[in-house]
Order: sequence, then structure tokens, then C-alpha cells
Amino acid sequence: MRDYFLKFWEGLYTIMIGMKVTFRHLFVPSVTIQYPTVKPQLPERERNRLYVNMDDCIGCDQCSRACPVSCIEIETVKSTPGDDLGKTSNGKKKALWVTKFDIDFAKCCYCELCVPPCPTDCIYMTDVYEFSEFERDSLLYDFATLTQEEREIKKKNFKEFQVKKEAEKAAAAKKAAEAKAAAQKEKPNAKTDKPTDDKKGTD
Amino acid sequence: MIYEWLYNITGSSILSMFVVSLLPLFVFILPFALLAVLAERKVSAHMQDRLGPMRVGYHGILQTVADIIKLLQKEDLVPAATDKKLFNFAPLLVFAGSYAVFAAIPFSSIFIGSQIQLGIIYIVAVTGLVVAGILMAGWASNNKYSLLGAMRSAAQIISYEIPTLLIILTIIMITGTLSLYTLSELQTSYFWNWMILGGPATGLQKILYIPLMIIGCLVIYISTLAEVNRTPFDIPEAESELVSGYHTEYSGMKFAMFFLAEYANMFAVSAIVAIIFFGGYQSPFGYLGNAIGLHWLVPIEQFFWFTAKGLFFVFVQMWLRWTLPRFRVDQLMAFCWKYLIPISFVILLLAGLISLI
Amino acid sequence: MGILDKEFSEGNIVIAKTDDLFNWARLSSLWQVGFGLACCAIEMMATSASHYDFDRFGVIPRPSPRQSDIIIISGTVTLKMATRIKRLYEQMPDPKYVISMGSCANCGGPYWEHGYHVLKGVDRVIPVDVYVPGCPPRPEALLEGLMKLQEKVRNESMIKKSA
Amino acid sequence: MEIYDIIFYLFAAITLLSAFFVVTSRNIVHAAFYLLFTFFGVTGIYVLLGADFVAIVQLIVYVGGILILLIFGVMITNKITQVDIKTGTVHTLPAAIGVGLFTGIVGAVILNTEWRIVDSPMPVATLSTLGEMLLTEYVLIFELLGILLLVALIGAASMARK
Repeated sequence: MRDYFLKFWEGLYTIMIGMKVTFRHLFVPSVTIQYPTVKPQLPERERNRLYVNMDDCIGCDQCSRACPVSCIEIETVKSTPGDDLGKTSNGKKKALWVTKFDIDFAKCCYCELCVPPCPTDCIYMTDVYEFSEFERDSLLYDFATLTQEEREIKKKNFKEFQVKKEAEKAAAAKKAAEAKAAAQKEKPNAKTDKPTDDKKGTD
Repeated sequence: MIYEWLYNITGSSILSMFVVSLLPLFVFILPFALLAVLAERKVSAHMQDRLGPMRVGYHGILQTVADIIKLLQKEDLVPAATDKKLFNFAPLLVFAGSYAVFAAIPFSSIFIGSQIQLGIIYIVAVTGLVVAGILMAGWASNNKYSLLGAMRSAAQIISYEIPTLLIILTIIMITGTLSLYTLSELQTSYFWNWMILGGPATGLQKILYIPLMIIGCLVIYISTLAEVNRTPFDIPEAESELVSGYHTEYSGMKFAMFFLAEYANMFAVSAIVAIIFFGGYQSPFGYLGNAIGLHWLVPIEQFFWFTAKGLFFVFVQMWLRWTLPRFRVDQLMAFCWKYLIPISFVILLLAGLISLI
Repeated sequence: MGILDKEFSEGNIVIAKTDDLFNWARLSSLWQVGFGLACCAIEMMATSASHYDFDRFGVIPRPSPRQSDIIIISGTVTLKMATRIKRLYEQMPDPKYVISMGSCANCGGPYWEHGYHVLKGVDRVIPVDVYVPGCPPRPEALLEGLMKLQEKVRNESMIKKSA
Repeated sequence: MEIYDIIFYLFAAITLLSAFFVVTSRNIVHAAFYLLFTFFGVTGIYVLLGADFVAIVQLIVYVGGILILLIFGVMITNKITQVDIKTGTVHTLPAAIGVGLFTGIVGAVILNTEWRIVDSPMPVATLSTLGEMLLTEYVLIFELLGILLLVALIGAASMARK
């Protein structure tokens, strides 16, 4: 009997304690950060959207290889001798046109593994986190600074350059062969074709 | 009273009756539900150190309006396997049950829908319609969670009606009336005449009544809380077990009707506690209108006091909701049958003995 | 196209105003299905909790899909779960919206290449309205996604289908 | 007092229609729910007859108690909705004769009675007189009923314990 009333009393009493706590919290100022107007202070080294500073990128593909989810796609084209690509900020000479530098932020898992391998520190995490989109394709970010025509031009240039080089090489080889042939006029003509064949094979 | 007044103006009994019967809905239930839903969200938010709705109107005061408009134009989904007839009728029945309660509640000495002699018992009786509606909703949904929720709800409401009725019986025994209007009139003028402080009795009787009445008030508050399925007695809608109980399959406006009925019930129950134990519409300190000689002010003051008391108990319901966790089913039943019912029987007996003094 | 359609497609003032009202109501009370999948769900819960407070935007979790307007796909959608998601989505009444939260829901995330068990993007089973990137997204990012969705809802129209 | 006439016909219609559906409904749960409306209509008619206490008791006992019990029973009984509830033997001819006789007698009584139409006074509350009667004139019956119910309760409890 005593137990029964004790239980009843205990129940009531503990409920009162709980109600006291909640009532006190009714007047505790709220901790809510009113997001769109007030933005919280982000911690240092916060990992959010990647940014690539294309001025410094040398197209070395290190970040792409480091990426565990392969969300970075890089395509490079070698520069032709006449091109001036400039230098990176830490003095490295650029040798490649970056015709494609796509990061798919839908796939990215914000692990920051791509950042340490970069030799020129051009890829890094920013503190931008508000970039939701209506279409998934808009989450595919194209960082390459060249316009589409420029890329085509670069590719064409390189191809032309290659063709030209090849032609030059072929011509050079021919010349060399001819020179060789002239030098060894006594020898039979049958061997002259061979060096040019070799050149073609290596291409 | 309002009916007579309207009858004198319009001269048509049908029209005035119609208007009187609609009054509680438009004067009271709808604005109350709008306010209470917002208050619930704000109270819960502030008890959790949050802010609650902030972005619709100043500090979110239009939040419930937006909710209602949204629910109005939401698709009215009737699942294929339901029992269409009962499924569509159940929300109406539940709302009718909780609306019928308001017919007998005296908002002030002139704003009473019906002055029936059997006020309290009538309120208990029409709650039965709500039970039937809930069972109907649960069964018609053809969903195991709905049915379980409805069963639990019915079992819970019926069990907890017993302590409620026993305490009401005690009050009837002491005051000798069932009419809520007479009950309010008995506890007139000042707060020491309220039933919680012994009512109109005097001397030793009054002193002996006080502890009984305090415990009785607790019992009836707890059991009515269980009758409207509020936390900690919300096992019929227990989200972690039963999705959302008997209204799992309801969407759009039908769900809004359940919602409205729930909030109307919340107030009805608080109003019962306020009428029985806290003087109904009586002011605790006498009336300003009488003091300054403006007698037409008195009913308005009474209305104010009544809503204030009712809203206070609604607030306590919300407060409890954010304080206590949910009961288990067996605990719920044990609490009713092992604690509340014996205690209310003892109160009934003791009050009977004291009333003989 | 009937005469009625033509009349309405001009967007007369009544239609436009009702549109505005309904859109306002819709965007300010987006009830959410209480539904979490993986680690993003933790972040979603954090958004509902005191610091970020989803309730400020009128978003409250509803236990039943029948009463909710928005489903936040928070986390990895495995092939097994995809059918359930589709079913949940179909149980919601129109108008309904979907937020795809985090890389996994957007396109399979870390599993997009070799995940034999993961659906490569939840938009293969249900139409997604807003993609929130992040792994997992910060609560603010989710809130921003929600605000984007609200903008989208604001510009909807009863008569013009929003593709 | 024409509004009371309207209300009376409304409640009468509810009672009769729902009673008809209780009998004809194929679905037993539907029948149980129609019974709810029958009880409700009867309550309304009680109120119009000035028997307010009986009406409330009807609502508490039948709607709040017995009907809920009935619905519970029907719902818990597995697959009862699919059962074809029809007795095997259908005695059409004797039934028709019985019903015909009954209708004839009732009709004759209705037609041959001189109905007295009296303006009834406004119904007064019956509660206090009822209470006094129960505790003075009919106290023995009241107590006996109480004992009977108590015995039934104890019996039910002891049967449930087995």
C-alpha cells in the first residue's frame, strides 16, 4: 500500500521536475541560426566545392588520378612551339593546353584527396556550399578557360603540327636516306626504303 | 440567449437556430485551431530552443493559414483498396462528434449553444461518436496500421472514460447539478468559490474538500488528456510504431478535418476541466463591468476569462507533450485501471462522506 | 486546345492571383516525409534540430506519405530501397516535390562506377526537383536547396505545366 | 414549432433508412456502422419526446458502449466480411403469411384508432424526478438490478480468469 502511494507520488514529482525543465527552456534564448540572413562561421579548412585556378594548372592529371570516385576528367593537348602558355605562379612552365577540365560535383565526395598531389596548388577547396541545382547536368562544372572554338583550334593546331612534323620528319628521313643513298652509291638500291618504314612504324 | 436575441431580430426560428449552431465553429473553433496549431509549433520550438515558423508573415503568424490553403488544394487521395463510403464519412463523424461537444459549453453567461440540464453527461456521451468515427476511419482505410491505431484509440478512450465519469459523478454529488451553466454560476464571483478550492461549501467541509478536489482535478485532467490522444497518451498515433495511426491513409482536406477535430477536442477537454474545477467563465477577481457600471461588458469579460482558462489548459497539454515520452500500451492500461480508477472511487466515497457533514 | 484553355492560357487576373495564393501556400508549408536513408539523413535531422530549424520554413516531418508534400532523398539509394522510394513517392498526393540530397542520391556518389548495389541517381526512379550537392551537404546547403525549391514553386502555374 | 417537425422527420428518416440498410447490407461491418445511425436517430427522437436522460443514456450505452463492442467483435473476427451470411432454410411462404398478418393488424390498428393530437407542453428536465423516483418508489428494483449487474460482472471476471 505504501509502495503504491509512493509510486504515485514519485510519478507526479518527476513529471513536475520535467515540466520545470521544459518551462525554463521556454525562456532560454534560442540557438537557431537564421540561415539565409545570418550565415554561420565556417571552420578553417572547411571542405566544400572545389575550385581550380586554371592560370596555374599545368594539366598534369595528378588530381584526376588521385580522385577516389573519378569525378575529375582532364584532357590535354600538347602545345605547338609557337604557342605562349605562360608560367604558373610558382615558376613552372606550362606545356599543355587543358582542353577539358570537368569536375562532376554530383559525384564528388569532397574528400580533398585531389588537393595535396597538385604540384602548383591550383586545385583547392573553397567555402562555397550553396550550389544546388534544378538539373543534374548543371552540377558538371567545366573549369577549362578556353572557349569551345579555341579548344577545337588547339586540337586542330596540334594535329596539323603533328602532321607537319611528321611530314617534316618524313622529308628529313627521306633526305637522310637520299643522302645516305648518295653516300653509298655503289651499294644496291634495295635498302633505301627501310629507314622510312621504321619512321612510320614509330609514329 | 443569443438564439432569443436573433429570433427577435430575424423572426425566423430556423434561420436563428442555424446561425446559433454555426457560431461556435466560426467564432471559436476555426480561429482557435488556427491559433493553436501555430502556438503548438511555437511552444514546441521554444521549448527546444528553436524559433519555430519564422518566414510566413511576421514571426510566422500566417503559417497555419498557409497550411490550411495548401491542404485545401492538395490532391484528395482515396486509395483503391479502401471502403470508399466509410472512408469518406469517417472524418465527418469524428468532426461532428467533437463539434457536438461545443453545443453544451458555456462560453459566457449569454453565449451558450444549448442550456441542457445534462451538460456534462451529454459531453461524455457525444464523445462516443468520436470513437465510432475513429474506428470507422481505421477499418475503412484497409491498412494494418490504421486499424491497430483505431483499436488502440477506442480501447484507450473507453477505458479512460471511467475515471472521468467517476470524478464527474463526485462533482454532481457535491453540487447537485449536471448543467454546465448552473455549475459555472455556482462558482461565482471570486476564486475561492471555485470547485478546486472546495466550491460554494463553507467551514470544515470546504477545508476537507480541497485535497480531494485537487487530486480529482489531476485525475480528470490526466484522463481527459488520454481521451484526446495527446502525448504522453498518443499511442494510437505513435509515429515509431503505427505510421500515424488511424489517419495514415488520409490526405488533403479529410486529414485537415481530423486535425481540426483533434484541436477542437483539445479545447473541449480543457474547457471541461476549466468549467468543473476552475469556475468556468467566472472571473477570479470580480468584474470590471460591474465595478464601473457598464453591465454589457460583463459577458465579454466572461468570454475572455473562459478562453483564458481554456487556453491555459491547452498550453499545459502542449507543455506536457514536449516534456514526457510516450506510454507503452500495457503501462497505459495499467495506469488507468490500477491507479486512476481506484483513486477516483476513493474520492467519490470520501466526497460522499464529507457531504454528509 | 479548346476555347477555355485559350482563355486561361492568357493568364487573366483571377487565375494569376489564385495561382499566387496557392503557390504561396504550397511553398510555405512543405511537409516532409520523415524518411532518411544513410549518412545524409543525420545531416537532415540536424537541419530539423535547433540550430538550423526546418520549422522556420514551415517544414515539419509527417509520418505518413499521404500527408506530405516533399520527400528528401537523403543518402544512398540501394537497388532494394529504390522500389520502396518509388512506392512512397507514388503514395504522396499531388502536388509533390523531391529534393535529392547528397552525392549518392544525385548520381550514385562514390558508388557511381563500381557499385553493383546502388541506384545511379534517384532520378532514375522518381522525378527530382532540386539536387543538393555535398557529401553530405551541410544543413545550410539543404536549406538553400529548399529555398531553391520554394522559388521553383513560386513560379509554377495551375494552367501552364512546369515541364 | 415547425422546425421541430423538420427535425423530427429528419431523425425519423435517419432511423428508418439506416435500419433498412442494417438489414439489407451485405457487408457486416457496414451493417454495424448503419446501426450506429439507427441508434443516433432514436436518440434524436427521444430528445424530441422530452426524454432527455433516456436519450443521453442511449447515446452512452448503445453508441459508446455496445456498438463499439459490436464493431470490435466484427472487426476482430477474421474474414467475416467475405462470409455469405444466409441461413440455409428460407421459409418464404410462412414468412409471407406472418408478415402479411402483422402488417394487416398494425395497419388496422393505425387506421381505426382515433389519434388525439395534444399540444404538448415544452418538455421539462426529467432528471431530478427520475432520480427521486428511483430512490424512493422503485428503490427495491433499482437495488436488485444493481446486484444482478454486480453478479454478472463478477461472473464475467471469474470466467475470464480461467
